[in-house]
Amino acid sequence: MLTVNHFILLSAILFCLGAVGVLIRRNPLVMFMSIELMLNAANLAFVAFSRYLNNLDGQIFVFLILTVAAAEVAVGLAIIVAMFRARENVDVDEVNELKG
Amino acid sequence: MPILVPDINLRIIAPALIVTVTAIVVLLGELVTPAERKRWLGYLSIAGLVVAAFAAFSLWGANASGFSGMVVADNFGLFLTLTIALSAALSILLSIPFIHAHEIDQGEYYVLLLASVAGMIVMATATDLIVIFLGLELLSLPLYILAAFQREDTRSLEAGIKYFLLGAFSSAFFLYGIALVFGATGTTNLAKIAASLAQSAGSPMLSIGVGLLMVGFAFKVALVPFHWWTPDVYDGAPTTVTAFMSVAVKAAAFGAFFRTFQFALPALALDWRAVAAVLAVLTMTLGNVAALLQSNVKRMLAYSSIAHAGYILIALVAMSANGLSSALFYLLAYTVTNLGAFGAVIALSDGARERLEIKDFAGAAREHPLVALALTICLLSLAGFPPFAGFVGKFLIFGAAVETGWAWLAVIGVLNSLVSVYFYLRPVVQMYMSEPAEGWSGIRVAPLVALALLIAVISVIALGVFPAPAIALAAGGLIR
Amino acid sequence: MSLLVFYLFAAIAVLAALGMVVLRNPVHSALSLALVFVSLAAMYVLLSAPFIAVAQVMIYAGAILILFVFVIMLLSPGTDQGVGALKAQRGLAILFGAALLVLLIAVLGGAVLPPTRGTFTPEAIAAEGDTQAVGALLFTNFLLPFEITSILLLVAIVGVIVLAKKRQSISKQ
Amino acid sequence: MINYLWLVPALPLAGAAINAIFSRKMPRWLVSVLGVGSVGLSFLVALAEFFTVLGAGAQGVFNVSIYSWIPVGNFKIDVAFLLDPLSALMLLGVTGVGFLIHVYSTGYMAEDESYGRFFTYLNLFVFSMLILVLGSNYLLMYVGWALVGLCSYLLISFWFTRPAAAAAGKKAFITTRIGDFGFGLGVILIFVTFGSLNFADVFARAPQMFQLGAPIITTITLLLFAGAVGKSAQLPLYVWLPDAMEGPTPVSALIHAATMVTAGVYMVARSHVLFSLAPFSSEVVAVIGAVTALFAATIALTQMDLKRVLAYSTISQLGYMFLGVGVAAYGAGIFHLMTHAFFKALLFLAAGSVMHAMNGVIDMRQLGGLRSKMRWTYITFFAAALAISGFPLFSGFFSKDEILAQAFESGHIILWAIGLLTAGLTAFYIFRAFFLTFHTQARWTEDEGRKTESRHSPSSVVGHPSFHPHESPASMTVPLAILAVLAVVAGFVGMPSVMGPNFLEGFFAPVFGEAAAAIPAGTEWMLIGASVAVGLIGIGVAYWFYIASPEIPVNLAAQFKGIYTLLWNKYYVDEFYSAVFVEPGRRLAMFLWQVIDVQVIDGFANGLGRAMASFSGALRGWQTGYARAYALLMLVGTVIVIGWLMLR
Repeated sequence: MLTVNHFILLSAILFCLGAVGVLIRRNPLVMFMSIELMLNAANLAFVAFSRYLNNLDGQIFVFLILTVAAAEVAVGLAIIVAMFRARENVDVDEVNELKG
Repeated sequence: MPILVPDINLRIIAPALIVTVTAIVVLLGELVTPAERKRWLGYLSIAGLVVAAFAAFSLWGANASGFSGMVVADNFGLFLTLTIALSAALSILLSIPFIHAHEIDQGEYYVLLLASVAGMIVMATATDLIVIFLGLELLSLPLYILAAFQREDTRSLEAGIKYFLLGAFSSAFFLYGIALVFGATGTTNLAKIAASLAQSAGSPMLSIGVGLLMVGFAFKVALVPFHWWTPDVYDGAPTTVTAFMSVAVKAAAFGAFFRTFQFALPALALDWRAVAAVLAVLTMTLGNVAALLQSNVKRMLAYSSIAHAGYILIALVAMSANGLSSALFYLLAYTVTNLGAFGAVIALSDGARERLEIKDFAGAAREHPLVALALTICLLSLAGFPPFAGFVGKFLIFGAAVETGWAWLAVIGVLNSLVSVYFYLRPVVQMYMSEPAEGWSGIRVAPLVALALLIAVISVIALGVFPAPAIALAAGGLIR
Repeated sequence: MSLLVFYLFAAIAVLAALGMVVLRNPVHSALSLALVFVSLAAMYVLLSAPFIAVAQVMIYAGAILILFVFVIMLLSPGTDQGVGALKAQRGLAILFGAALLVLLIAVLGGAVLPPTRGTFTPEAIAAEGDTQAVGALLFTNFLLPFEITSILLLVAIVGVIVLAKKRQSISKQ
Repeated sequence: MINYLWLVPALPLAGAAINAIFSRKMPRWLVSVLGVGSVGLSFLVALAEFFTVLGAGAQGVFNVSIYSWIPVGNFKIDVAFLLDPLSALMLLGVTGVGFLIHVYSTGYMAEDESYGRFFTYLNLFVFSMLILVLGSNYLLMYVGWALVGLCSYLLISFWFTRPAAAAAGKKAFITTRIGDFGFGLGVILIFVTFGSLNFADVFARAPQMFQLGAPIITTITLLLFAGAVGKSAQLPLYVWLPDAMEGPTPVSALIHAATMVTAGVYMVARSHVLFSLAPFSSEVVAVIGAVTALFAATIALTQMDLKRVLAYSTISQLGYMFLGVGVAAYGAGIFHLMTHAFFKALLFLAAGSVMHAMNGVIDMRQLGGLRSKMRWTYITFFAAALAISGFPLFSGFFSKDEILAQAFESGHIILWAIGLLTAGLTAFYIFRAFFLTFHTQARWTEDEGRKTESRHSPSSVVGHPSFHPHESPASMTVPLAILAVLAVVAGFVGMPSVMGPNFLEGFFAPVFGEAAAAIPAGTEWMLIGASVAVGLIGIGVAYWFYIASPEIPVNLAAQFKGIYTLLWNKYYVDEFYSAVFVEPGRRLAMFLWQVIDVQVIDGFANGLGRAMASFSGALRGWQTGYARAYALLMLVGTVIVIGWLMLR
């Protein structure tokens, strides 16, 4: 019997994988992809709750979040490209002029 | 099939709407404005903010809710709206000469700033977690770009990319928290969450959701240990952007923070108040102590803004009507004070060459006595020195904590503000008690900067000496 | 049957996600992510949300990921080499990622949904039509969030232009 | 007249504001007129208010609300002034002595380039002090309390080009903030306990709500006293005051002798209702006061810097005041506060006059024989020295005697004995300073003046390349003369019952209640006799060693250690101590100063600063600049937060 818990556990696993991905990758593009994975995990949770609560709101949220993610990706990639243009390098560990 | 009619009530979102429309008008205006007239776009933006502020005033006491319970126009939200509009207007006054001097005077600067303001107003007046999330994103995205606005400067870009990556990271946590709260209560509407929790006890899933929400808010208002981005981003971003986000983001995010936790989650107060109290202690202490050794004014003010978030969090822990109004007052006081401080820092810069090291301020009092005086007043106010705005704010917050049995938190707050005096006075010592550094001659303070500074300093003094009207306004902040 | 489908796609999703995190080459990561997106779309179908499933494929796999791949191609970054400056980062990241996972599993594994249920049972949605139901809600109760996202998209466009276009004041010099 | 009370603080504030903004564009005379005039007018208004209170007799307590300051819910704090005999007298002292010192400053600071800044700070200080004194609630008092600290800091480091001045300012600020923390906590606790910060409410409720010796009242009073210890430079937080002498001398006189440092005494007296309910706290106040008095007096014996002698003397005299208020002799404490304001301000101003004449030299080893060069300074210093020594019928005689008598009468025999011993030491060290400065042969020459690094305003070094001791201008000597008259006669307002009517006791009745039963005449005379005798012995010993037979200590020193004879030619004062106290005594005094004062207490303050700095450095170490590290730390925080929330 498929229950809501199956889906939430999957979403939890994906969420944590995404979080770890952000932490261990040095390429901002992959870090950002990991963040997208975390958002997707949240989406899965929303849809699962929506289904088992018989409450369509969750699906609407996912639709809205898709849009937000799109906007975020556009902005994020623009910043990453601008940074690449300025320093010909996309290793976030090299970006640490500001500290202390 | 029935005809569905959405619950449209434009009046209650009028302030945000006016700001958005202004942003679009400025965006279109950018196309037809020649390079040497870009400042008019700034004036236009300020005009839009003033109109939005009037709209907010006209809604005072309306206490109306709209868009199927998504937003509300209560005095709490309106007070924050006014604070945000004020901070934006003052920031733009500072920005007009600043972005010209730094050759980044594009109309999009104002568009992004106004869009961010719209997001802040949405966030401060939202009564649904999903709208709060959207407000958060709408305020954040423009700020990511504004932080990186000086594209040619690697520091600005670094600020942008750090802010963006960490901001998106924290947004994911926040969103996951919303999802869990949705699962645990079946709704994202704050009132319905409160109603649901009034009937049944919370579940572990809800606790985790609440924890993640707290992480999201903590990131935005820069609470330890979610504050790491703050010093770096404040340092690297254009100074006017730093000034703007140091105050306005706090106002918006704290608004939603209070609304969510105090209004929707009082049933779980036993749990989150303890966490918040610990975060407040960590935040105040770390912010103040880390600021002690900073040699750069922007970084120092960044750590100071962290510390101030800690003070405001005390008001949330107090979880009372007085706590709420004290937080509002504090946010207003902090807004004018911090903008005054940043305004003075900008006023002391030499065209595109900024003076950001504390030692650069040496002897400023001799060359620019009034700017030095203004900076001194603002720093003293930040330190909670009487009789300025910051003192009254701290008094109100600590008083609210004491009233509700959190005296020990107030004690730590007092201790912290004593420590803070030390670093706030360092620039003052430099300005008044050092021989002037070279290169002061011939620097003139831009009239708009002087105007912003004047407004800020008068407010700082007025809020300190005659705080009663502002306290009365803040006290009307009914949460819905 | 549905349980089998779930486990199949769950396995794909987890493995692909893992692949995205560990594969050195960004392009491989992006392709793994595409696989996660598609398997999630399958999950949405399982959850009686075909509209979201389609949107997921179209927006995430079709638009967002393509953008990622474009940028990867544009920047042609190398693969991640070594642990970099932060020696303990990887170990600690995995440790605390695991801790978070343990916490989440401990709670979510046995989570019970509240008794209050809405009216949108899978049957009701099927009767009305998924897209109609979502659309109707989107333009009534969720009109305001919907409009906010439109502003958000506008802001994103403006932001990207700002970061990409040539500056007038610079060409002036 | 009560309706014009607000003018008293408003006038100096206006002076400060105008000078702050416009002083650079104004001629010097206008700055002076504004600076001095505002305080002068303020003094006149204060005088009128004083007579209003005096005329009202037992009804002389006025609560003047200016406006509602911080109203929150049903709790509100007004900007309100409390005018009663206590504050009226303080008003007179602050504005009166303040005015004289302002006048003096026009001469003393005449050549300083930051003339306008000086008067801005000085006026601001007077304003702050008046708020402290007039405030009718603890919050307003705290405002004044914090502001006077700020002004003190600004004025100590006024000559910031000297590192010592900047360091001293910092030290003063940090040390007093420690005390302020206690005061702040006390205010919070008062608010928690009484639900109000108004003096009237708190003092009305305290006796109803609490028994004698209630722990909460004891805690509150001890916290308040911690603030007083910092502000009034008592053990162990006194270290900042001697260093504060780096500021211009008028500042030393105004802030670090006559007014600000007495704020702690005023606060304890103002809170006497609370202290009366807390016998333990009062005991602590009295003991700390007495011990500080003795301790600081012994240190004063070894000091060579004239201003430092006066600084330790101030600490010692403040100890007397606390001894007074600690044994519930509130009127006596305030009485001594008043007389001390006159004679100590006078001593400082006279010392400043010497510095002015000697081009900044203040080391007594380089002074001497100035009697004939500076007639007015000499005479006025002499009057003040007699006053502080408790010479019969001089002001210090009456006030010190009253404190000692009350201490004795209340059964604190040991504290009385300490006070008596201190009186003898006081007489000795002040006359030692007097003789070394004005009598004995001159130990300065033209050449020495050039070599000496100026301790006066750095700008004046250029102006006076050579040593020409001269009497100071009238703007400086006239205030000296006025203060000298006050230092001589002020004591007669509070004569002991055996000698005449005690006007002050009746005056303070509306505040402190009716005076305790008079001390039996026999005891009274005995006590008077004892203090007079001790004072005269101190003066006599000083005279004997420095004037009558200066060769005695020389011989003694030679006898004890022949090698000292050579050194003696250079520093005969140091050797004199070896002779008189014979090594152990001298060592004790030096030990007190060098080990306890310089190492333990300074070390603690510095150590605290260093600890904070290294803590700060450690925190900065976490701010690595790596976005990924930040993300990791955020994840750690998240795990902790949700783990905690879950496990509860």
